Amino acid sequence: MKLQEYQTKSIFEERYGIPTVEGAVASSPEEARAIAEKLRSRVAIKAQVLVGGRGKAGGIKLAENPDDAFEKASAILGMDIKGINVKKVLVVKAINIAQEAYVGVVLDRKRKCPVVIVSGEGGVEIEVVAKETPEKVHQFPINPCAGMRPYKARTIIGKLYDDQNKIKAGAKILMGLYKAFIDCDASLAEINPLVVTAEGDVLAVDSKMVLDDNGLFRHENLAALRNLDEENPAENEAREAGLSFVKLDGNIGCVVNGAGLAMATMDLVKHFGAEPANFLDIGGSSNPEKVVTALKIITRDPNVKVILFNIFGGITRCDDVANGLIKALDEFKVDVPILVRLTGTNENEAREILSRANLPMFTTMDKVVSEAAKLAS
Amino acid sequence: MKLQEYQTKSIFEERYGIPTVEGAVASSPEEARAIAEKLRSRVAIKAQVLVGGRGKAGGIKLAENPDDAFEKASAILGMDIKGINVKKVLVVKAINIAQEAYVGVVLDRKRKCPVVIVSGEGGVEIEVVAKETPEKVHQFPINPCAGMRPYKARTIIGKLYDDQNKIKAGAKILMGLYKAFIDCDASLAEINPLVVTAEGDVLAVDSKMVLDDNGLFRHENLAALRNLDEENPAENEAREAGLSFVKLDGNIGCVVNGAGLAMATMDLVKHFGAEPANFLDIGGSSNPEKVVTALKIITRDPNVKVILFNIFGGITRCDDVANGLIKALDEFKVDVPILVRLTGTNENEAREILSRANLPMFTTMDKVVSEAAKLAS
Amino acid sequence: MSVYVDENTKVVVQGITGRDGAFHTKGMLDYGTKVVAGVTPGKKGQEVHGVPVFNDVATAVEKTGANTSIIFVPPQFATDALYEAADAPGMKVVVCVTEGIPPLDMVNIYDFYLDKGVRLIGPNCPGIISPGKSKVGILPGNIFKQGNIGVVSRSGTLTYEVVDSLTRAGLGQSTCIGIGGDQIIGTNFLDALSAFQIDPETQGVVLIGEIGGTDEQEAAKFIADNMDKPVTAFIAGQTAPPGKRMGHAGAIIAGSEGTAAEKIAAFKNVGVPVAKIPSELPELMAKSL
Amino acid sequence: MSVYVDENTKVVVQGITGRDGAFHTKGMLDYGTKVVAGVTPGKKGQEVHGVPVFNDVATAVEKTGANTSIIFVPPQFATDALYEAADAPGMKVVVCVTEGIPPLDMVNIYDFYLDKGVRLIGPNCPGIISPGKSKVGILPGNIFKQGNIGVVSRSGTLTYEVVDSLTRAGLGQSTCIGIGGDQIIGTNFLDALSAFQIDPETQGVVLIGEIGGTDEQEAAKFIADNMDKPVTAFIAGQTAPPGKRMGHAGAIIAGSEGTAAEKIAAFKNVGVPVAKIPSELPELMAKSL
Repeated sequence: MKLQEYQTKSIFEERYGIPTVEGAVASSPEEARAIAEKLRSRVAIKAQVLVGGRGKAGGIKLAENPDDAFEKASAILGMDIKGINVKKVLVVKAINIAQEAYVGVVLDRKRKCPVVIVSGEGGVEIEVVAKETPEKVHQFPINPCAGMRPYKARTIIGKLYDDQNKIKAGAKILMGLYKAFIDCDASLAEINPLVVTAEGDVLAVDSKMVLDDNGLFRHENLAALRNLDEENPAENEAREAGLSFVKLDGNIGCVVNGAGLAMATMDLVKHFGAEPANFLDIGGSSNPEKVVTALKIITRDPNVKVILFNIFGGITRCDDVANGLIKALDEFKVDVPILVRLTGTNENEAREILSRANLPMFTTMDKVVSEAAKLAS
Repeated sequence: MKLQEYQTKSIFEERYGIPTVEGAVASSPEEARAIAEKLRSRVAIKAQVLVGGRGKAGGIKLAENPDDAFEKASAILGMDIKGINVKKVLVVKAINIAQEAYVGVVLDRKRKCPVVIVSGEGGVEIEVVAKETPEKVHQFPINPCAGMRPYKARTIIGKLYDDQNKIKAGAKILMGLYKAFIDCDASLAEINPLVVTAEGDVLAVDSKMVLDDNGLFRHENLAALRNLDEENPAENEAREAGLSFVKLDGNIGCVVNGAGLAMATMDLVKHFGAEPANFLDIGGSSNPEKVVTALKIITRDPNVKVILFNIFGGITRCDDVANGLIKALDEFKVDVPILVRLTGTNENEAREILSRANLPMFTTMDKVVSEAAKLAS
Repeated sequence: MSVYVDENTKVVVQGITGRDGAFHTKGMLDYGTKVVAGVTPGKKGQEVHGVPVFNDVATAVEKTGANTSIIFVPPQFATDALYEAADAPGMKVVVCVTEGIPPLDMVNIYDFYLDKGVRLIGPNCPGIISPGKSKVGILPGNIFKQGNIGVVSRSGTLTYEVVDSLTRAGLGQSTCIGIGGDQIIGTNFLDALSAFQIDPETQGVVLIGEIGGTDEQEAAKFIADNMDKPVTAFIAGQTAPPGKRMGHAGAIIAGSEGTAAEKIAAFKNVGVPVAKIPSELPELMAKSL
Repeated sequence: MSVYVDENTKVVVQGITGRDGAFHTKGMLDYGTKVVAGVTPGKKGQEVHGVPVFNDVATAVEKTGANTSIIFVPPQFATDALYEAADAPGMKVVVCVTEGIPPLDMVNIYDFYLDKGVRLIGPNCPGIISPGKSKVGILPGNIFKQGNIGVVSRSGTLTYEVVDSLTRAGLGQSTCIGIGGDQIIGTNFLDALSAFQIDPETQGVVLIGEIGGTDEQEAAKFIADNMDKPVTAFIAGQTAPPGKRMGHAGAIIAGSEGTAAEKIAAFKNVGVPVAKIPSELPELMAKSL
């Protein structure tokens, strides 16, 4: 789950003592003007959206005075950035940047520990720096039991600065950032850019945190920060029902159990010359209600011409899926053909249940997908 | 540094959620009566002293009502328990004990990790239980990185109780106790007895914590709880000067650098038929002021007939010690003979410095100690 | 022989009294697995499908000689269950089926297991089966057949799909390991491949990967450097749009790394045949043997 | 040969700009120890007795090839310095002189060192010397003489006392190790004894113990089971009153364990002669050789 910049900024500042740029969030031009008045300074107005590249899209503007802040906020609020409507702006003091750097903490699946990434190239996408000038990106795996020790923070920040005061200030920020990463069960905690101002202060100018969904159950206060209005409503609904759903542009609705099989099913759809309308993993331990929700979401997509079920039972029981399918058909009308391939745990019970619905049944993945591709073309 | 029961009780209860017996501390019989009135119950009046065996010494009494609490508190306050004058009593509700157990956390120097000790024999000294019935004492080393996991706490407390609710309650208490041990840099955190009441509640009835002196620098609030009035004033003064001092009953004052050499010096004093007046380690990195304080403390003891210096310089510089000795002799008069053996780092400078004081100088430990023994007899 | 589990495997089921735990205990018993104990705190003395339930793993192991655990407890309690399993004296293998464990917990747990010398499979995995000997997991036993192909996969149901087609093609399996799709897992491709390489019963290996991470690229290098048994592969997610999360935490395309194309190229570069669609795998495998 | 430090030892001094750090750097240089670097954060570019100062240990090691560290920083910063030392690639031995480190920090540090494979001596110890080759510590070099006696001791100054008498009696030393008197220490009697047992230069060992703990009892058992070189011992604190703290955290008598009488009995039981007073040791040792 991604947090908005203003949310991360306040977590970093208030809970982890990371100095950030003074400012506040606004939902209207009037609020933006009021904040600018309070700051008594030139300000930067920054669109609060969860997609990258907002700067290039015109989502960040400088304002000279409160009236200008009103104007610029008016221009940004309501703007569309990569399909997201801007509803909030962050209004912060404009600062004099002397030096920009990157500092982030991620989890490394290979080394199986948190890794700190720093680069003297800040303010740009770190992936681009890593690709074009890998020698400018430094990685430091952190021993999880020892944690972020002061010497380690100083050594890491020493890659960015020579001046001892800046190293001290930067190390303190890194220790806070690492603590935030661990405390919040984050999968990414990032400051980009970490700025040295003309006055010599070290500040987090943009703060970003992505929380791991698996950790949210123990962070109620963080889970409550979810930015629902920026998410696809269907994807929200799916997540709440315990489904993993991604909307795509094709016309074959897919209901599959397991992420790997779901991806392989999409691959097979393309292999047979068609396009999937979605990725949908009903997960393990599926109960009939999940299937009902899945069908509701898929049938709402007007592009969908055919729906295919590809279920290989393991922890998912085929009879649960069959019961869900029957229940859905009882609850609402489905106008497109439904092709079903069910095999594995409780397969026979499922065939029994489905026999009354008179749906076309298939035994192999190749057959159900090729038939669906035929129907959709 | 030992904490008083009432201090530990409030730390356990307020910071670590460990249920204890309701009550408060009193410094006068009036206060004890007021607490008893508030508790509306029979109460136990418990002397607050840092020595063991206060129960046997009459330092714990039951009181039937507030007036009785006044009487009993009057009897206990001012009482002498193993040389300690009782200045405070803890007044708590009297409870109906169904079962008593022991649970403690200590640091194990051999296994190099915290170890939880539990026993179904509570309310008595665990050392005695361990000696007489070792099979009744269970030890569980704790992996410091994993910490006290719930399963571990349940497994440990499962040695005490069969009932699932009691195991749950006890496991929660143990998790709190372990956290207190770690957070406070304790060398011992102990509940004895851990009680199951007649009503089925699990409670800490006596709480004890010993803090490691090396950890105190990062626990200002805990360091402030030191119970100075129960400590030997000379030992306090020594500690504040950075000396390690223990008062003993003999007549040879010893000034030594290093605990091992200090103990060996005492052994040698006895070997030559005399008795040391003290253990005193002036420590490493000694500055002259430490030596001045050391002499002040030793000369205050009227039993002392002779003072011997046994210094083998390493990190301690002999010249520092010599300077301190000269400074002390300048500041105050010492009526007893001072025998000096100095060797090691900056030994020659020290001899130079001491030459003007005309003190008897020795080259070996055997000689200085045997001479001191002779003078003291 | 076979890998990690065999006829000497004695299983304790953590979370045996839950819906999934009880259901798959029956599945394992029906398959012939020696399920000797179950654990649910506070349920000591109960029985589930005839299997005695204990309050804790240490006692279950002590009383029954279990050497392998399978974990079905919900994610909030799974971290604790994982520690408990590895801490029981005599434990050799732990299979964690639970999905949704915070990855930072797994970081510490991974080190704990290394320290204890206990083999962890998963989490978020379907388990492991040595057909005809022992099934420790939720895999549908009927699709497996004893034989000489080792199967290792990041996926669950896609594995069944592949195994089903192998069995239909007459290619039985020595051991099939679902390593799970999470970011931090106990047993990875390299562990499984080196185990298959030294297992006398295994003659060839099918590897099923997916987008995200670089585990497959490392597997390709390992195969080139250390294996003489034939390996064939399939990679799921060839058509996944970049940046879209596809269910597994592992199935994220991070920057330029982790695409199916890269992984397929890595295998082909070292002479490992890669199937275009899952149903091609049996023929590719048969040809390599 | 010799144990842990020798002519190939290259030392970095952590806390070199402090009073003690600077003083003992000179002492080590005067003795002939190869002190190649110092570390104090923020003092890069300075020199102390001609030794260049760096901001961090990793850089100091990288630039100078140091393989051994000695730590003089105050206890509030010593925990960090200990982690930093072991984390520097190429570090082999770390000597921690600092007194007053919280023992719970040492619990985690001990595991960190095990993990990294770095030998820790101390904390709260006088260091180590292989006479004529290298001194890494605060021991007064002039009392030592190269020879064939290994010395291991929990004490500091008492060690000097004993070594001085050994040297006067013509018994030179291969290596002398002050393991420190704290509760949790890196190198204990067993480590040192097994190193002396395999060191060709060492012909006999003097062990200096004290009250508290059971390290001496374990050493006695180890000697009986694993050593054929002669060992003689002295135990300080024979007259210490029970329960009184005698300076070292380790020097506490805990219940019935850890008395000098027990320790002396443990040694005598396995045929290790124990000196009544320190000055007896040289003769006892000479007789055993």
